[in-house]
Amino acid sequence: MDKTIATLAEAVATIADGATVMIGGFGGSGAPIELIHALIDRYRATGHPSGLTVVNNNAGNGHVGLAALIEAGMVRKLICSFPRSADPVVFTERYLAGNIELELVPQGTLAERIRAGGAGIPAFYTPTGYGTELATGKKIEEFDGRPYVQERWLKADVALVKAERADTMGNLTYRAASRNFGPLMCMAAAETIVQAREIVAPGGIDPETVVTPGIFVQKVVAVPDPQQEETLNRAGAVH
Amino acid sequence: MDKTIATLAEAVATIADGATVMIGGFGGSGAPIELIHALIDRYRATGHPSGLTVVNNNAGNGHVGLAALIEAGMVRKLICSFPRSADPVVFTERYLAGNIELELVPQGTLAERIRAGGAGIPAFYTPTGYGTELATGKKIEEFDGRPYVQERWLKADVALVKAERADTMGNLTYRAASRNFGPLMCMAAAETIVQAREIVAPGGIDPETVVTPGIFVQKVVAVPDPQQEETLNRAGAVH
Amino acid sequence: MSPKLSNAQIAWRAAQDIADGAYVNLGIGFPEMVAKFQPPGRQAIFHTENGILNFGEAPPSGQEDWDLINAGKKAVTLKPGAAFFHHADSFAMVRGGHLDVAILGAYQVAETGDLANWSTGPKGVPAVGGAMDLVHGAKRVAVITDHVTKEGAPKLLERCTLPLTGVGCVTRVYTSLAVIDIEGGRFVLREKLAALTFEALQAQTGARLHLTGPVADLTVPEL
Amino acid sequence: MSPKLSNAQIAWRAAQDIADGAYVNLGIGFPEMVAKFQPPGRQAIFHTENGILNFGEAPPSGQEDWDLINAGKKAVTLKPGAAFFHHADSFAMVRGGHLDVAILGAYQVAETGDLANWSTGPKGVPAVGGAMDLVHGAKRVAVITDHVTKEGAPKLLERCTLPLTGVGCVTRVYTSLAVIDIEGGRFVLREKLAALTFEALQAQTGARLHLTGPVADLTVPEL
Repeated sequence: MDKTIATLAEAVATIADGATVMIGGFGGSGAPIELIHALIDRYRATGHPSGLTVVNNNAGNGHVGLAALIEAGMVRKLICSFPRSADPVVFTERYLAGNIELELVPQGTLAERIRAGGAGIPAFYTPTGYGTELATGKKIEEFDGRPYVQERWLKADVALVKAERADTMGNLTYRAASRNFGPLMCMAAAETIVQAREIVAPGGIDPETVVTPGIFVQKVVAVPDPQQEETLNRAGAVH
Repeated sequence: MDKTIATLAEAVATIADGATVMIGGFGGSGAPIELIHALIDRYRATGHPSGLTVVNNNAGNGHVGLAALIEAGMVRKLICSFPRSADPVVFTERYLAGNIELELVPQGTLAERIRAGGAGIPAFYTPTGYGTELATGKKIEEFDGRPYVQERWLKADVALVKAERADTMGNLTYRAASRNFGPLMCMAAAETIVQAREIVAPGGIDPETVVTPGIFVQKVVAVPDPQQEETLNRAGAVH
Repeated sequence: MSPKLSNAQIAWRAAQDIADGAYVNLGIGFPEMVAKFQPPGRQAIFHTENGILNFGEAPPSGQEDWDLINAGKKAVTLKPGAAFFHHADSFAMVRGGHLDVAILGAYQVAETGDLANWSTGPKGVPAVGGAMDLVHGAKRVAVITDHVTKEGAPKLLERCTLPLTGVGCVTRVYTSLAVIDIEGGRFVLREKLAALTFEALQAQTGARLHLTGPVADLTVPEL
Repeated sequence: MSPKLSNAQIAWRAAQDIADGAYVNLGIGFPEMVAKFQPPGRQAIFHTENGILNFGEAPPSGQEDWDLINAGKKAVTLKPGAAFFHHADSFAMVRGGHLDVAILGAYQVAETGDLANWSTGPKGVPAVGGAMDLVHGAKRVAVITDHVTKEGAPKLLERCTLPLTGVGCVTRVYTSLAVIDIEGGRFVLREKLAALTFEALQAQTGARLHLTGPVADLTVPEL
């Protein structure tokens, strides 16, 4: 029972064309830059995977990470809450040209749909979006005299998540606010691939402080000195 | 912003007749014995609160804690998943005599209903209970060809929860499996009252290891050497 | 030009209504300014959607930790007693009624409490973020805004004409001219600049202003 | 008296089908015994509804920590790599399809996969616990049981007569006489005790046993 994968390339080697891929992070905080770049490198070498549906809070920034994934032409559809950033040109151009599909979801609904996918809850009701165009066509039901919108779970084939520390059984901790969508996406994907700053033996994480239990994680790969999207963009990096 | 309350008596002084009270714990693990006993003591002295609806996984064991609360005649209705224990005589006698109402809820549905109450989700769908007598009268809806049961959120006026460490702002950690329903009940109650083995100043809990953020907690009271239901019952204790 | 409050002064006024110990979410952009004006002796606990309670001011330039940002993706710091949590727990706080106050910007507010603050129409890339969640659940949802648009058109209306963020959600509006409550589908005037007549205020408001008691002077410090 | 497996032997047989690294929930009571018979070289990770992954055996008497118990409220220990979590996360693991195997006891199992294991009828105090959740979500839901009741009545039936725990949820049954899969609404016999004829087994079964291939001998060690 050792979920450690030796290389980033190996970790992302089996993601298939057309897969739905959840990518952790809120802007650059928690963005698994190295896993994304390994996926882009594979696409450049092999032409796969293509036609991805990506779930992320945002739509990338600059020319690294998610933005680079879109720029490489690998993404067919994006499910996100806020496709704007300091430098959103990659997504914006493709979206306005009709070359990428966008499903816009309120942020809390996006988080809850992902959790529902992980928790076996096919649908739930939320006040969010009621009476707005984002609820168009959705089922409405009243509870205690107040109307709510029915939302469906969101699941993925793969999740790419950045953690701080992992043990070889896949138990995870995160760092500061980079936690954000990570624990939810780990739950909602058939295969969760984690890059961690450090991989330790079982027992190396206090059971009280585990944030994501290993049952939600399939692969862990060590990235001891991970890059930060914000820092890369300030340096004008392009992947 | 100091949520510390000096005494157990003061902590439970405002719980009203007819209140819905969530009580943390799974059997004796996490049972807030001292808070429950303080509530019983208040009832014996004042006749209040009475007519409570209690939400707990179980129905008490022996003659301490929840069992003693029921034995004192304070509980009108119990919402739980498993009203059996090593010594369930207190609940059993009252139930069979028709003196206490029981709403039996599958354990995972109970947990999810409480979380939903805390998260502002008025209803959700679960496969649990479909086709069984516990789904009688409940709304059924099909998703992706499979039938699911609609379940409603569960909220409370008060939650009584046992934590390991609290800071004065109400941030909490738990001890081992005594965590169980605690974090959920903290979310779902209008007023959450916590007994903690130790109360520390803000900064005394690493922000990475907070299990229940203080926003979900209204009162904390120190109980440095809490009693364990299991140990009390093995000693034949009666409150 | 008639007198009006600066953004800082609007933020200051809104800050005066935040109680000690309140849990508060400030929308990204202009509302973030409210945090600067907490009255002495009061400490609010600020929540950000991306999973922090009790964050503090921005760190000095060059000392940013880009894992420690707010919903506007600006670097922040922590205060003692902070907590991290994931996005579902964060929006449980929002939707579940645990925040005392959410203070948001607005394109338009209707007398019904409807708010439009996320989209100016079908052109460009739509983006909603947490706006539609934040308008639900907080015990008080307040708006801070200029009383009129840059073009002088009223932002307080009978009905919003821009895409809605939420229906019947706003309870108080702090503008550059007045403080107005929304009660029973009506704008109720609470405070206005002393130099401004009721008629002049009404003329800049797209729905009827109601009075249910005395109107106080809206007084703020120079900032 | 005809030969049959002991409870320990049924548990042993069920344990042979648990892969190395599998996440497993064992129902309280008899199913807990399965943990004792993990084949050498394989390590399953056991889940308990009350919020532990990777717990181990009971501690020596007198060394119990009553905050560290399993769903049956028995004291347990931790293995390296354990994790604690709250009840909603615990049942997210159950309902969300994250467990590889759940092994449960049964009063009755139907050829449709329906299971009855929580109530013997309306008398007494009803109690369900996590049974109704556990039958959903695990990739494989297996039952271990005597083939017949103490009175000799069949427990494998066309339709359950006792209150259901779940509909169409069981995929394999390990009994004191046989190993039977549930496929397409039919009992398919995989293994039976060598000393037992098909006809004798069918006579103790309340629904038709199907064959889709060779039937292996059900062989277990003395335990």
